[in-house]
Amino acid sequence: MSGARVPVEDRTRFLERRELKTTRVLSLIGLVLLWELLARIGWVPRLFLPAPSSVAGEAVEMVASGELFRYLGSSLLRLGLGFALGALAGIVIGMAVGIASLAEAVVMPVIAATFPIPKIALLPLLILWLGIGEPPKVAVIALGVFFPMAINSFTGVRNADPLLARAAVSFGAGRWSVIRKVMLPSALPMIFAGLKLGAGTALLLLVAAEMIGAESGIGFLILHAQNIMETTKLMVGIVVLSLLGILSHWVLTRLERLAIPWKHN
Amino acid sequence: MSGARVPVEDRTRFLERRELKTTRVLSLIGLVLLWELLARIGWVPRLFLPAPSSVAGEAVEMVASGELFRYLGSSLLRLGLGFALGALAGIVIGMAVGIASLAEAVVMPVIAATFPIPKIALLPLLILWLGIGEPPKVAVIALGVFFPMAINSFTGVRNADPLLARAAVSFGAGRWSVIRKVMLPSALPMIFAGLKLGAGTALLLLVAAEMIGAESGIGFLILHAQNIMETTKLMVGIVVLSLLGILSHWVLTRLERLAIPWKHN
Amino acid sequence: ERKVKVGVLKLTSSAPIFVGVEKGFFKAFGIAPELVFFQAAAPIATALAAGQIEVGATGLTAALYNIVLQGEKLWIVADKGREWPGYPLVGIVVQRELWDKGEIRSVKDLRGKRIGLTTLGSTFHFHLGNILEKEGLKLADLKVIPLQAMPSTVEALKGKQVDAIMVPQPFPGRTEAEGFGKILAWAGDLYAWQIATVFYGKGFAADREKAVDFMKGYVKASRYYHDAVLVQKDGRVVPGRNYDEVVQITAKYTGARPEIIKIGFPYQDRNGRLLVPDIEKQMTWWVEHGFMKRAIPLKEIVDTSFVEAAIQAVKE
Amino acid sequence: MRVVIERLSKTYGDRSGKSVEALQSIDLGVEEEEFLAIVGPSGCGKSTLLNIIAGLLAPSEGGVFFEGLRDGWHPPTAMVFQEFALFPWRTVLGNIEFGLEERGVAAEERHARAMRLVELVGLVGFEERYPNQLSGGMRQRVGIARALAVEPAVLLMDEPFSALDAQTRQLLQVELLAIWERTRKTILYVTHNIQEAVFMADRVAVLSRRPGRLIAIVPVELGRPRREAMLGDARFLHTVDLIWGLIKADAQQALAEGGS
Amino acid sequence: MRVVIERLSKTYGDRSGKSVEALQSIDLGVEEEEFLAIVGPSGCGKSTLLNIIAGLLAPSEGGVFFEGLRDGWHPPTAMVFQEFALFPWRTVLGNIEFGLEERGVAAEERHARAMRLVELVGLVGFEERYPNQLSGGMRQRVGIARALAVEPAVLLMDEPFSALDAQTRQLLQVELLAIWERTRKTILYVTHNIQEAVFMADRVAVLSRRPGRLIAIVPVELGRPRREAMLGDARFLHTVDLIWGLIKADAQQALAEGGS
Ligand SMILES: Nc1ncnc2c1ncn2[C@@H]1O[C@H](COP(=O)(O)OP(=O)(O)OP(=O)(O)O)[C@@H](O)[C@H]1O
Ligand SMILES: Nc1ncnc2c1ncn2[C@@H]1O[C@H](COP(=O)(O)OP(=O)(O)OP(=O)(O)O)[C@@H](O)[C@H]1O
Ligand SMILES: [Mg+2]
Ligand SMILES: [Mg+2]
Repeated sequence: MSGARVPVEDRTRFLERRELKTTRVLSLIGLVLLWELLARIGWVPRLFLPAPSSVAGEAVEMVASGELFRYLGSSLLRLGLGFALGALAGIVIGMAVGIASLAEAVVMPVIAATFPIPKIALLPLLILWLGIGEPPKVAVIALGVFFPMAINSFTGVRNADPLLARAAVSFGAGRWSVIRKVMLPSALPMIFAGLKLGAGTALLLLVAAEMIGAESGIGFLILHAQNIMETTKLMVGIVVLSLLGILSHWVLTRLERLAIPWKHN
Repeated sequence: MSGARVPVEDRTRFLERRELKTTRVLSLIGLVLLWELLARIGWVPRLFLPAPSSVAGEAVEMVASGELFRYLGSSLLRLGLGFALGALAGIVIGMAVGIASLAEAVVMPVIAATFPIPKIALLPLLILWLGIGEPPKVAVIALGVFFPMAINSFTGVRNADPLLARAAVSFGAGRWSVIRKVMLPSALPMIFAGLKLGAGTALLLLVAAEMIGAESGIGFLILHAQNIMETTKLMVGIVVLSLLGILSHWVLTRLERLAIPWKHN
Repeated sequence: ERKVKVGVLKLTSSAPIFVGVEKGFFKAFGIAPELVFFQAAAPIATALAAGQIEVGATGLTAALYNIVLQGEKLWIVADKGREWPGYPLVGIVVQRELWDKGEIRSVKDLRGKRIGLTTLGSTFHFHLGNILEKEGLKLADLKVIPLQAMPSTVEALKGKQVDAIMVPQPFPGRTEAEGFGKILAWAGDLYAWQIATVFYGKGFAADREKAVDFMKGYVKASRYYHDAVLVQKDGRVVPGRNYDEVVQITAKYTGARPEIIKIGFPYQDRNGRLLVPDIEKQMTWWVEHGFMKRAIPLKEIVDTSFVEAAIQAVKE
Repeated sequence: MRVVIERLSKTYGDRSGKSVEALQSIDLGVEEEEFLAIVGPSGCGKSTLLNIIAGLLAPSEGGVFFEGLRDGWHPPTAMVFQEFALFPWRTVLGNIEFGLEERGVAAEERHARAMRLVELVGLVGFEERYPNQLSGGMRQRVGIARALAVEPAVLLMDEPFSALDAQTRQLLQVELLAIWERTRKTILYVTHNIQEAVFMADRVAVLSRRPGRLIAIVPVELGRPRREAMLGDARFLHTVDLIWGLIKADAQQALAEGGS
Repeated sequence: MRVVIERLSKTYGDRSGKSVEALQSIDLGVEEEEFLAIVGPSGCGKSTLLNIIAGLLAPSEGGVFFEGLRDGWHPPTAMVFQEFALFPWRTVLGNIEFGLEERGVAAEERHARAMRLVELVGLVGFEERYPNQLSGGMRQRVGIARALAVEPAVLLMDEPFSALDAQTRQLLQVELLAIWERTRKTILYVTHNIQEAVFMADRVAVLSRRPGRLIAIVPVELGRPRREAMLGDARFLHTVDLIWGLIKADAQQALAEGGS
């Protein structure tokens, strides 16, 4: 027998997914170190990018004075409510539009037309209709969350395997059953992508939301700090947003795993 | 033979997709009529929501004077470039992160952390690093497009059928081939959802992008009209954004159909 | 010709600069200003600190002082707008209904009310505080609600979300015209102060000759502007010889309609001189109210030598 | 319940204008309580036919009628799909329970019935597995169990045992016949195994190559219940040969000409 | 090229801790140019075994070796997947060309070779169709053509003809044997049809019910080329009976015990 004896190796290893939890943490630590470095070598003036160490100092002060928690409290409420409303509306409308051609023809052009309207141009109308209390703030966030949710849910439903929908119908499933038992689970990965985008967008829009008559909140903190050029405070606000971003991403990734067990075993 | 003679009907008809082109157009006309009505009955003040008729008048004037086309021209360049850069970066990084666990562990936390940073808080750094010409404007748009693209591409790759990836590997496909020939086509529906979101976001961010050093552009028009309280001009700007939104959505839907022929026959 | 990048807002308040460019006053001194337009005041200060522009012309806000406090040098060198008695610029507008009911007829009546303005730490905020103090009130005696943008602020008054607002022209007039607002007072009548100035970046200020030459053009433009649109007789503006020209130049640069521009030009010193003591007072006030950590010695932020040198050099 | 197929044709359209004629003017009556097997070359339209009967596809011409439908529940059919069509997000048990859920069967009874079927198809121990954790044959058995669970008036089976080994297949054939003899439902059974068709069915419908036309309906003259021994019966062999002869020429031509 | 399987075991893990032992200590050498059939009950690990040999799955213990690998191209295997695993975004032709692309075959030759295979599997006229426009059997034939196209040193076939009607199946069996006799590649052929296994193979490996163990390797004492007439040959029938006997008890037990 000529030729060599070659062991067969699993060539799909590169498709495997590992968790690499420490790498994740290291990556964030690296980010902070990079930032500190940038600040230290004086490449960027303190005014534009205060060092993490000084931001941390400011944050400690703001925690000690209770200011930060007060701000966080009022923002979390707005974020939570806005996110929930926007996500729910986005999923419901996105899925409806995905399944019904008529709904699609009526709603999609409206979505495409209203999506690009800048939030700040809407503020006067929101004030007129919703006042300057919590409702317009929640509305700004909900609006922002709505679009990615709707478009992703729509795409998810549209790309559900038609064979499975037909299988469901063959067993007597009506429109509603098909939506709940076929379209929804099929669309779940996209819905979760939408939720991740929505969570980021909600945080992003906190500043716009808290432009209206807010006296506290992380968005207010950022706006105010920027207005008076208190960059260290500004960075405290941004770091809080970032941490909330990481947190929400992590929570959604966990939830996704629970909600889609058939892909994660 | 007792019982009735019942014809079998296609019970999957509700799953069918019709085009309903006229409904689409009617929907938009309805939207404009609703707006006109709202303005006419005085539910919204003229000052903040001028009637479509007067907006149309102003638009005609701006077209006649060439102003609108000049604005459109400078914005389209920024939009196009920003969109292209952001989308490309989003697809490349999103897919890389989707396939390689290490990339995922390093990049995803950074994406989650930077996504919620409001663009206006970034303006100082952008000015410092990129100046006040076109680069920071393009960068603002590219940044906005990047996140939905990256998260959707990531999700698309993650949800590719592992059986097909394994089939490709069995025929000698390496990592790169698998990405191009399996992951990319699998992710296309999500990538297109990302592009639609990205297009909307790009338009949305035009205002933020043209805050600095812009002398023309639709975002500039909106901002400036708001500053000088020319609400009719402001609405012209918003209507242009809306039209661009509809146009881009339509173009992307067409492109999607061309790019995913196997789902549309 | 030496190029100078000048950051300005595309608003009537920048009219003197527009006049200087359009009439060739800068050019006469070998300066070619390159206007860079901004849609908000904050980025002008940032761009100046980042060295992206050399001269800035905008409102005097806490932000500017804080930039200097954080180590980026820039200089306040000339006047670019003041609140001045007889020149309606920023107005305090109350709800028509409250006025009619007699609930608010003077600044004193604002106690316990809700007042909307754009941002905390803005010129309006400072101004409101000072007016209140003059009337024996404190900021804490009423509720200040920041609404960021002018339209939002006006809309909040209309929607009765706030009892009064503090906004610049042309908004006060419009609220009256639409019938939901009543101008309680013009801020300038209650309290004169330095609202906007011209700034020099560190590098530009160091290039003394160029900086003075720029200022020469600016002084000339100021005088031209002042004589055309600011001269008053018996409390009314008497249009100067070049009134229409200045209106037209302003319209050209801002895109605003002439009738709106004519509602009023902001007052500014004929020679571009600063109200230096007021600047010190402002800093003290910001520090007191927590918007600045400490005051900056005047000589580290104000430099009147450019404008003085220019006034000397430019003959009438 | 009778299933009457009248002048049924189906042409698949295509955006690009190419179209495939899958079925051509099929006339066929399936009697009450009949076990009808359908055989025919690959691509002749067997799956298409079952899909139309199940109400999952609109015919181009003609139609299908149910005669003598008694109980109110719609649809009266259940289908074993050629591609299995399991719901990936449901466990084995969840898949089997699907049809029962749609019929509003209470949770407990659902579970009990599903468990009985899990046993029947030999999947005890895999109740909580998802389809992607099963082998091909195991998946197919879940599909069979799902259709049997609803006890439909008409059972449509599209190559239900194709992924099973000979032994399991034989066991399940016997089980299916036993169920059928007990419950006497109408069964339409697509298979590519002529022996199987003859062994199981009352009649065998033979389709031509695409576009599928009905070449013949061959009655099977074997008694019930069928037993393994009958596989050597002369009538059995004769019927198999007859059917084989019918499709042989047709199929050979099909392969030679390709899909043209 | 020889394929040597040594003490190969595979246990599928599961996050929830449940695990399934699919293969248990398999020792098997597949000779150069050998046609080896593998039979065994549903769920016994046949697909698992082929996947490991193809390098698509890591074994839990033991390993697989290629001996006497001559040409440089990796992988030396090509696989016909039980679930077809066609690329939905590629046409029939595109699917068949895939492996050739990966081997860097020039476009023209690729096309020519793919067209020849389209003809071989009887899909002329469907070259530009997407998989979702094909019938089950047509899809399976595309999968076969895709694997044949690369002319691998080792061909792994997982129930390649299961979705084909008897006639098409027979034609393709003959074609496969002809190709094998011409090119003399090593073939591992999983089937659930014992007759087919014996008719096609040099040896038949019989696996036990899950966890799959190698019960026996039965050599087939029939000459080459195989002809239809041999189906009546006493040696043929004897071998079939032998294998049938081997797995019968085992399989029956498997079904009775379910998956426990
Ligand atoms: N969705 C579709 N679009 C276009 N053509 C289709 C579609 N489905 C089936 N066809 C075509 O219709 C014909 C009949 O297909 P069908 O699936 O009914 O065949 P079949 O008899 O079930 O074959 P097999 O035994 O291979 O499963 C085939 O030629 C196929 O190409
Ligand atoms: N991805 C997986 N995760 C968990 N268990 C699996 C997985 N794939 C297969 N199994 C289990 O491994 C065993 C063997 O599966 P395999 O697919 O190899 O069987 P097979 O012999 O090909 O069966 P069939 O003839 O039904 O295709 C089965 O019990 C199956 O449940
Ligand atoms: Mg079929
Ligand atoms: Mg298998």
